[in-house]
Amino acid sequence: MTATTNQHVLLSVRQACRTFGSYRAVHDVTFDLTEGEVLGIAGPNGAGKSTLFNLITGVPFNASGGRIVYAGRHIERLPAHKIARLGLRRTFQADQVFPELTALENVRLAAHYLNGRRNSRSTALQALERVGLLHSAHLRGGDLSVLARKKLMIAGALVGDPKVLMLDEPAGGLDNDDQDDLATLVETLNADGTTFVIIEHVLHLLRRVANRMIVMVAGEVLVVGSPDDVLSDPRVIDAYLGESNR
Amino acid sequence: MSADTVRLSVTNVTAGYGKLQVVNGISLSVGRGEALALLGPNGHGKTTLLRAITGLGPLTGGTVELDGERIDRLGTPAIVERGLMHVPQGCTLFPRLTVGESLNLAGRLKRARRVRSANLELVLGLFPKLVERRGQPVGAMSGGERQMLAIAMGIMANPSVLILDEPTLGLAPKVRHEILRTLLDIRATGLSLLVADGDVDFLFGLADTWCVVELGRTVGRGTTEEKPTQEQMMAMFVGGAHAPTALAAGPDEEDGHA
Amino acid sequence: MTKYVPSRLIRWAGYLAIAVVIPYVFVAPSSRLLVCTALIYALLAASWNLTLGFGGIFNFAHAGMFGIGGYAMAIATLKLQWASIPSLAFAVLVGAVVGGLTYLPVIRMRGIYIALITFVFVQISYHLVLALPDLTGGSGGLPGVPAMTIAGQSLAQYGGLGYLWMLGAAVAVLLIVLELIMASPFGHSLVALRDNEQLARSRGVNRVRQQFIAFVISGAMAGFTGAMYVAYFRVADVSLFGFGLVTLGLSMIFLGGTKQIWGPVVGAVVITLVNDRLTGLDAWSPVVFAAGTIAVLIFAPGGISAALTRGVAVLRGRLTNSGRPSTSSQTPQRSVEHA
Amino acid sequence: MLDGLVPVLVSTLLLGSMYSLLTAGMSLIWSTLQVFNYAHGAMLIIGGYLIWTLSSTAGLPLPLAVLLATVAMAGLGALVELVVVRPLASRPDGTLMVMVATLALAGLAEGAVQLIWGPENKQVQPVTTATFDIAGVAVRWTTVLAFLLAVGLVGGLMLVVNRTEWGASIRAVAQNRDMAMLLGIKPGRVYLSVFAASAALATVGALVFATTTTLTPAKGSGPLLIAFVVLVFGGTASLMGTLVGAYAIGFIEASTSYWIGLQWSPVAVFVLLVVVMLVRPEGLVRRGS
Repeated sequence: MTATTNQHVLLSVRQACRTFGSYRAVHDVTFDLTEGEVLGIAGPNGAGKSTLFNLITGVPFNASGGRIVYAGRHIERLPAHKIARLGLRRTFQADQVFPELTALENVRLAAHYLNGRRNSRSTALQALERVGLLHSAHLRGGDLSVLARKKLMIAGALVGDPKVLMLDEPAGGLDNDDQDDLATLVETLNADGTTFVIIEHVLHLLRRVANRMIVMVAGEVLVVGSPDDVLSDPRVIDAYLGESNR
Repeated sequence: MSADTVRLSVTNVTAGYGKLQVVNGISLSVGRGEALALLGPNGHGKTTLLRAITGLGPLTGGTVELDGERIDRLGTPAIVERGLMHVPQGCTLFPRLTVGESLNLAGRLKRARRVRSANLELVLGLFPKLVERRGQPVGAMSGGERQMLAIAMGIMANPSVLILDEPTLGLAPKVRHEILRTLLDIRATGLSLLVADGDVDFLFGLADTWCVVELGRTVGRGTTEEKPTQEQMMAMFVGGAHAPTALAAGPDEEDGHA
Repeated sequence: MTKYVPSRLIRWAGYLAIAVVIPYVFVAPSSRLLVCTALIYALLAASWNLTLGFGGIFNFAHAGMFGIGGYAMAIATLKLQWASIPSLAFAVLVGAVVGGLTYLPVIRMRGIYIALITFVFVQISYHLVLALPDLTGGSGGLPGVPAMTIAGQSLAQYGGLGYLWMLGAAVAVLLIVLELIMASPFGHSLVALRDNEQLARSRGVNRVRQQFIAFVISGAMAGFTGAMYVAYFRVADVSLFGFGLVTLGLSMIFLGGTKQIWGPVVGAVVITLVNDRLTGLDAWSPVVFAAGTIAVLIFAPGGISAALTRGVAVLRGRLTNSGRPSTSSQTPQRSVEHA
Repeated sequence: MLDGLVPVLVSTLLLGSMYSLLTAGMSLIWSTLQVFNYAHGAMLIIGGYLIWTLSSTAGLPLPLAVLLATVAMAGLGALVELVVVRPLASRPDGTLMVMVATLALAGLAEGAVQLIWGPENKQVQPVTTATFDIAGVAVRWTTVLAFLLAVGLVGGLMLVVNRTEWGASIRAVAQNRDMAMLLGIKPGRVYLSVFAASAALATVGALVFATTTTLTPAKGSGPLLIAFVVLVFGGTASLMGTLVGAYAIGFIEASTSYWIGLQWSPVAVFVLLVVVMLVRPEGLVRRGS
């Protein structure tokens, strides 16, 4: 993890916001993502973390305001499939796969539409191998274990070497061993050059893999810093536990 | 607590969706006028458990008793009619009904009908905001107001046990305080509460006993007098970090359907 | 899906073999009429399933594209005096264009609204046909469509032997084409959009583009089918856009089952045979037919093909005796109350 | 051109009233269950034949015949919900299944009507053939009656849905089923009552329909399509939209038949419908905030 040595900014989010009617789910969020780093995002339920992912990746909606620049390109108005094709990819909460397609078909679909039709099969096999699912290539998505489905979701986002992977609660619903397994995968992919943004409630996982952390509360960024600093910050403990438990 | 004061008793309940077993054998009980806090990280089965108890979600095993009567085979309307009410997480209520209509509707249960006007007076006293909002559609209200209305509707159903799932989600601290005070007032009337929430202050201010759910099992429990340490609490909320100690404390591990 | 390539080739050879054998099995004119009818409906139902079953789009307009294809055939042969093959190609083209046009109002809609809009589309076609009698013959329709001829040979000769050949081959080819589509990334993208649109979009799938293509393809197939129908029965009239045809097609699809490509073909054959038996019952026949359809929907979700695949899976499990524990041991005590 | 205005408006009044009665029940089912009942037109035809039997064959006075038919049809509507809709609605693909099943039901009803009443045309004799005069145009009193029935019944239904506890529980089930069940409302009962009410309204619509045109077993598709068009035009969510949409369609139909030609009126209506769908697809199906 050598994030800070390379200061190239991959993704720059400026005053991003998203409103639903009168409700502001995300309000004026600003941050930079540096090439090679692992940025963790934490915060209590309803803090707007997933909404932030949504508005950056355009699924299912774009930002209502603010600017988002990825690899030198404004993406705040681009449709989701174009953002993904640029190499900014995401996963979703829980373990979402296409249940009726095999693992290989799941990933090959992504390879075909994200990376071009040429060699989509070998690209897909490569992605499956990177997450360690090659042996399950011919199993239906719906028949895989929870961990395998989570890895399959990552493999789908991983085709053709994207620059940024955004993982939404990758450890949710996993037991300790599976969480370790997943953290190792993130570390390996990061060492290979993939930049990560990870929303996670399992803070010890973030402590392990993240170089930097953002804690969001009520749609805004509360604290930014190293995981250890952030997790011992009284404001963060307040946000999670309330004031009297400091 | 002695057996005759137990209102809600949940024994070895399992629940899940399809192949995914989310709740793996949880037991708990709530006594008359007691408040039980349900803690634990997100996605570990709290909401699934609560929905299974009131029949909103599938229950795959175990028993649920209310005042000694099995209710785990009943449908939701019948369960509520027997006095177990549930305010679900992030409930949008009825966006195109007015506040007044919603409250009125909540009081139409047989058990609530005869005390409807008294309860209406009670909730409007507890939440004065709702008085001025009575003619407005629920969809136009703020999150906090909607949460107040949800709790008020729970009270209007005149339950003996009230389940609240994340009642403070997305609310400002001041509003949380108001809701806490109100719930304490209601508790004083003898209502039993089963509450899952992310705000420990709130929960410990409200409850007598707590219970931590992780990976669909209870991994720790105690009374609010013997408050867990901050370290332990962080573990409850964010899961896993301090799991060895927490898991070891699990008193009722039934290896269900792993 | 793509693992057993040899078995796929064997299956395709099987389809073609059945198509080749059919003309020799069914020799009597009445049975040939029945088989040709069944094959035309098989084309209709199997191609409809592309958008309805695999795409998960509540597309009721397929019957309308079928009717328009039929009228295109009749107009091309009767009014324009075109030969069979160019007319058929014209009908396919018209079907494809109409399929694309039909998708336009659907673009911004989801789910049930599509069922309404596409159903209304069929009715617009019905009324347009009545409103343009110079072109369409109005309520009298366009009778006297010439029999299809290929290389100077009329398909109607020898009790419709040529039609039997052509339709059998068409069904076999359609099944193979549909299999190829559904094994391709394009087919997977339709399934992906149906099962999880957000995930699909984040995997680079452009919903509007893919579904538009699906409508164009299914419109072309429907146009072909309608043209064959008109060329076989030698008349195009407004019953092509009737209520009954929509119901009939949907019944075939759901009786056969939407999960398998060949499901609707089975449904079409069964329903054509049943309908034939019911014709002696006069007014009772729609009653029995509709009641049967409703019973199938209620009691046999997934249709014949699901029952068959389940049966085969059970048999296979018995034979290999893999000792897999039954997953249905955890019968829920109480499922979510729905009523 | 203006000289046609009065007959067009009178015609609009009749058509709009008929259409609003046809559509109100459909709209009620749609807003509660989020499905379209493709058998709605067939229900209307059965209702019409029942009225015909009770009045023309059994010799009952027309109002009594309509009343009895309405009650019987409410029962039939409830039966449809219980037997056909309920087993399918809770499935994952329930909406599609219910629609296909009701489509099949329409076919069943058509066959059944033919078996019971035969294929010949039937017409219900109107209560009165008396007319009065507006600007030289003879207007039937039955048109006024149809208008009063439509406004009275659809308006009454609006009042019931918006003001009574039963109406509130219908809206509650439609907006949030889980929460409705938590308030002790049984969705099954609500659906049953909605289907019964829908069939009852269709029967009154059938009275207007069967006195203005003839009944044949296959005539159900016409009213069904009109109901679809009105739903899209007026917005599917509200009965008020249904009422407005019904008279708007009535006007378009009356004016195109008068000024352009009878065979063009359905085309005009449908073409306008497509245009509206292209321009404001969500606008027309949007619920009131």
